[in-house]
Amino acid sequence: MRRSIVNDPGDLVPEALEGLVLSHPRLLALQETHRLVTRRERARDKVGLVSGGGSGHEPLHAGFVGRGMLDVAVSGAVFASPTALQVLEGTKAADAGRGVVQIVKNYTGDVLNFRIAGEISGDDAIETEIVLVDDDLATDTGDERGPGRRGTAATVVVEKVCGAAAEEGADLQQVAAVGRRVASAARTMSLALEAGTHPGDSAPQFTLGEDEVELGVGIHGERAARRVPFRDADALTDLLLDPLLAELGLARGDQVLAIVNGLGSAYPLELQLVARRLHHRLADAGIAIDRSLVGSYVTSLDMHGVSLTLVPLDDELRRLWDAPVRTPALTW
Amino acid sequence: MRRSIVNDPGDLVPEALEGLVLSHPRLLALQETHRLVTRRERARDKVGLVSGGGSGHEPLHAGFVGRGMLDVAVSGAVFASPTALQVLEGTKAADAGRGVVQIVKNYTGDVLNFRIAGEISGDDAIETEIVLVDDDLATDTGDERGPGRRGTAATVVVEKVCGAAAEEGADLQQVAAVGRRVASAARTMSLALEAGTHPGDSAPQFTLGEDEVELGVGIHGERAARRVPFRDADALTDLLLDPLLAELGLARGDQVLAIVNGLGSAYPLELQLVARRLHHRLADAGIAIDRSLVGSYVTSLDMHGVSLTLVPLDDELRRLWDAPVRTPALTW
Amino acid sequence: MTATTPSAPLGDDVGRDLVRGVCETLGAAADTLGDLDRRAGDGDFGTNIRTALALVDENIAADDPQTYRQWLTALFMGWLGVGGTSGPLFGMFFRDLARAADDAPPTAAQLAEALAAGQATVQRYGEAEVGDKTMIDALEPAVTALRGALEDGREAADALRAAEEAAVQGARSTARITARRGRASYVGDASQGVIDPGAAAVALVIGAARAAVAGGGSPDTSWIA
Amino acid sequence: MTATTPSAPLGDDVGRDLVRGVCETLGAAADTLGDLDRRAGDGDFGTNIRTALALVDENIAADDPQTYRQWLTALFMGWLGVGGTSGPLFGMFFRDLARAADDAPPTAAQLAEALAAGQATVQRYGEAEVGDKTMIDALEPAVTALRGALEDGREAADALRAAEEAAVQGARSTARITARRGRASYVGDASQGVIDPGAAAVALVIGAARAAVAGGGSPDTSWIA
Ligand SMILES: Nc1ncnc2c1ncn2[C@@H]1O[C@H](COP(=O)(O)OP(=O)(O)O)[C@@H](O)[C@H]1O
Ligand SMILES: Nc1ncnc2c1ncn2[C@@H]1O[C@H](COP(=O)(O)OP(=O)(O)O)[C@@H](O)[C@H]1O
Ligand SMILES: [Mg+2]
Ligand SMILES: [Mg+2]
Ligand SMILES: [Mg+2]
Ligand SMILES: [Mg+2]
Repeated sequence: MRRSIVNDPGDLVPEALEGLVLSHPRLLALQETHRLVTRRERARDKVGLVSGGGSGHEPLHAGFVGRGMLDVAVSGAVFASPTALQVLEGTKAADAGRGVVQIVKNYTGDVLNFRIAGEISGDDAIETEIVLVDDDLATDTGDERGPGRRGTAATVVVEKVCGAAAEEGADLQQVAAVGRRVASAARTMSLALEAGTHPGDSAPQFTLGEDEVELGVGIHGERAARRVPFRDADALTDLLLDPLLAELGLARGDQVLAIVNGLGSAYPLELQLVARRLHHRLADAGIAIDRSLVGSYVTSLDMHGVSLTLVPLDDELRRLWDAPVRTPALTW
Repeated sequence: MRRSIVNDPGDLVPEALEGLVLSHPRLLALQETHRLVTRRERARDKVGLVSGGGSGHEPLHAGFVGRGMLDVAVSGAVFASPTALQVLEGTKAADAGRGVVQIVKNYTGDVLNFRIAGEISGDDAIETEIVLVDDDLATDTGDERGPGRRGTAATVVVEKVCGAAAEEGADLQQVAAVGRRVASAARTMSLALEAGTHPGDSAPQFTLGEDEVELGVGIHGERAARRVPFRDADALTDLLLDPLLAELGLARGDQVLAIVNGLGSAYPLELQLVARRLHHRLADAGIAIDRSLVGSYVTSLDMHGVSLTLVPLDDELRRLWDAPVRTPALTW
Repeated sequence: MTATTPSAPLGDDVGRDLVRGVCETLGAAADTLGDLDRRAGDGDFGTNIRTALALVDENIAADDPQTYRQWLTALFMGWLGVGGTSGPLFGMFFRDLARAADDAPPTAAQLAEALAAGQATVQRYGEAEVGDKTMIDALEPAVTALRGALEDGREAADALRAAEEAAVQGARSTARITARRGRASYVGDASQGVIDPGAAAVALVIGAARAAVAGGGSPDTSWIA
Repeated sequence: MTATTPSAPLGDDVGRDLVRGVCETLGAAADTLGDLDRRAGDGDFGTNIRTALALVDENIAADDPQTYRQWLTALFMGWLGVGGTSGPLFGMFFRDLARAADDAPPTAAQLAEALAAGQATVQRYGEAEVGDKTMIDALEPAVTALRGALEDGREAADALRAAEEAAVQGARSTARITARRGRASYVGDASQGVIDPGAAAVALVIGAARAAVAGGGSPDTSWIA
């Protein structure tokens, strides 16, 4: 039996956004009608950054609104894309006269609504560029005509580096280009020991046997292609890391940014074990983990699982990653 | 059935500490023998700050080691005090010649071992002061001779303001005094919808009926004195808030620091709902939430629950709270 | 009934009448269309329609539209405020209708080209072809019939009647198709025998356009079930 | 066997012999004592003893103690590295023994005062009284007996033998008590009939001290079960 701390589940998203903004009164403002979370002080004379998608992935996206990262986050219902109108209003709100980069996780509904909003915002003479995040290696079918890889935790990196580039004064094309560079280089693998539960529901989205692990799980409670036997923390980490290393073809001396991301109810001790194994493995391979995040950044309600994201780093990306940021979920 | 991402549960704490320190190479260092997490660059010419206790409460305490907060965190096994010897070594490691403040949550074992370590560190001519944190209103029996209130989430505030005072150059007595001021003023109430599970175990520490909420739960999986009927997020928040307001006797125009703290697997949407209700209620009462934290800071493994901490604020505490801090779990 | 040539602007109130007609017709059919989506989809189409129409009403109340484009803008912006696939696709479809002319009412020829543009937009975004059991199965024959009728020199209302008939025909034909696009594709053969609700909705929209141009005669909905 | 007066320093090797004796005796009894804690406690006392002894061994190997205080320091620091309640309490108790004299071996009188100081320290931290079914039930009578015997002018080994007997007596008496302190207090009347393992351990420690001073004769452990 699962339960949630929730009022009317239908009010969850607007109420939660209100709670977030009330908790960060100096950083954030709320536009209720279209469920936009914006910076309290709108940025001037820089490329605007809007992102968004379904709710249930907190702190993504609204938790990354602030100086050095997003200007606006647009929230749909739990696991459902915001509407084109919401994204349109979010895009307008993000515009400071130098165009808007839309950061979109690769899901049919999100892509549709962001593309439409981008097209329509042209009516208001706002230039837009879409950066599509599609880092989920588990959905890499190689099929050119398929929906492509899903977007997951690499979104945080894309939002961070685009935010820094915009803050530095880069133009629309440059901001989009650096975001696309990250998106095309980043890969993520995820696994879950237990699915998340929709707020108000009493059962998780799927159930696993005592000996089963869902490998390649998505962040909407989609079932994964593979179930594998349960194993210890080191071996679970290897399940994520091996395909990533095979795919990225990293070589001795390379540097990466790594995200050890909890999917909801994984707790810090668990994430620290995964981080430890990751460090040992990459040290053995001569690959430097030059920057890393360990925490729950892109979640799936209270799913018990973890994802591993690797992004090859170069000097430009490292500089943009290190640039100051002040948001509810990421600050330095 | 519950499962954990864990290797040998007996190795959990040292492995997790290693993972934490590897993930923050510029901020932290590990002293393996006594399970101390210290700042990478030891602070000089300031009062030292050591804290610690059982593991399973992450990011407390090691996640708060860094500039502007703790010098050293000492980790016991899950839910078990570190030994006096560990605390002694931690106290020595925290000393920079101006004495050490030991921040201790009020549990028999922790108090015993910190007191002993304080007494023995006198052999090395280290002056120590203990600041006891005992904010858990649910354990306020009024019995002078009892064990007293437990220490919970107010620890974060004590560590933060003591850290800032020490960084400002305050002396041993001053740092201890400001910590004690916070500890004596802060109160916390907690509830759980589901108990945490020991790493490696397959069942939570206690089970609740579908309609039950554990009110006044501790952070070690202790059962609470009261079970109350399950209700919605607003009403759950009121369960925590009403006794806090009654106890603190806040008046219109007062200012508080509030912590909405997840106990492990509560997810951001849930915490944001609690924060929202808290803001509404205090706004109605004319009490300003001048500063707040919303997140999982003092946990009980993967317990599904939330705690609410209120600390009356004055100018000195606000200044110390706002002072810069850079630790894995708190940075501004 | 007003008789107009392809190159004569439609009546001054055609925008208002078209939008009101679409809203009334779809509103009346929402439950039925929702049922179809329940039988061969995920069941939210009825709710999506109601949400869209409520937003359209709000837009009309807030913006007090006067011109054809203003009326159609209230309509398309309402649909863009809706989730699911139908929201953005109908929204973009109506947006193309709104762009049929500048502020004046469009001519019948402009309306036909706008419908064709709308079809292209829906296909650009939705990537559906005729036979995929989507709104395209009603839209494509309607556009073809309208263009053909206008080329044949038939007057606007008459040409739109032909388009309506083709759309209804197309929509009804979807009952024989197993869906390949949209949510209905997930239910496989269970979609057999069920008319695609989006296609039916398109037929009602064309019917409402015909009624607006012809000055009356609500579209028949008895064939939907 | 060496005969010493209360004011004459005990033998040069008393520190080494005492520490070695404590380690051997407690090591041999660890399983039995752990069993007692299992029956009326939380069962970790045996493990705690083994952990402590391993740390004491490490300290001895690392520090190569020479003086009485160095030997006792290796002992008390080892115990302070152990969890549970016994770790810190025995640690602080042995620390007071270590402080019996400066670097030279203590006199019997100093040892008696150190034992009394240790008892006071254990009570200061543990807040237990005689009758609470803790190590105090063995320690208090041992200290009283030792002081009394020394006051009566009995020689050191003899006085310690009296202390040992009193400690064993006290430890055995705990079987009749329902615990009020420590983990055993949680099990209520189930602790009836079970000797308190901490009290038994104290009796063995006093016995080891007697053996060290008397120059031989391992403490009897047959009464523990
Ligand atoms: N890719 C597509 N192209 C064109 N029309 C589509 C497409 N997908 C769905 N539709 C139309 O949308 C209708 C369903 O709308 P709705 O129920 O609101 O969306 P969803 O399928 O997302 O639940 C279908 O009956 C179909 O006509
Ligand atoms: N408050 C106390 N004062 C004195 N001795 C105590 C106290 N609590 C426990 N003890 C002693 O410690 C022994 C148990 O030690 P151990 O099992 O290591 O600790 P714990 O009780 O924490 O599990 C008991 O048999 C008792 O003699
Ligand atoms: Mg549908
Ligand atoms: Mg749908
Ligand atoms: Mg015990
Ligand atoms: Mg114990």
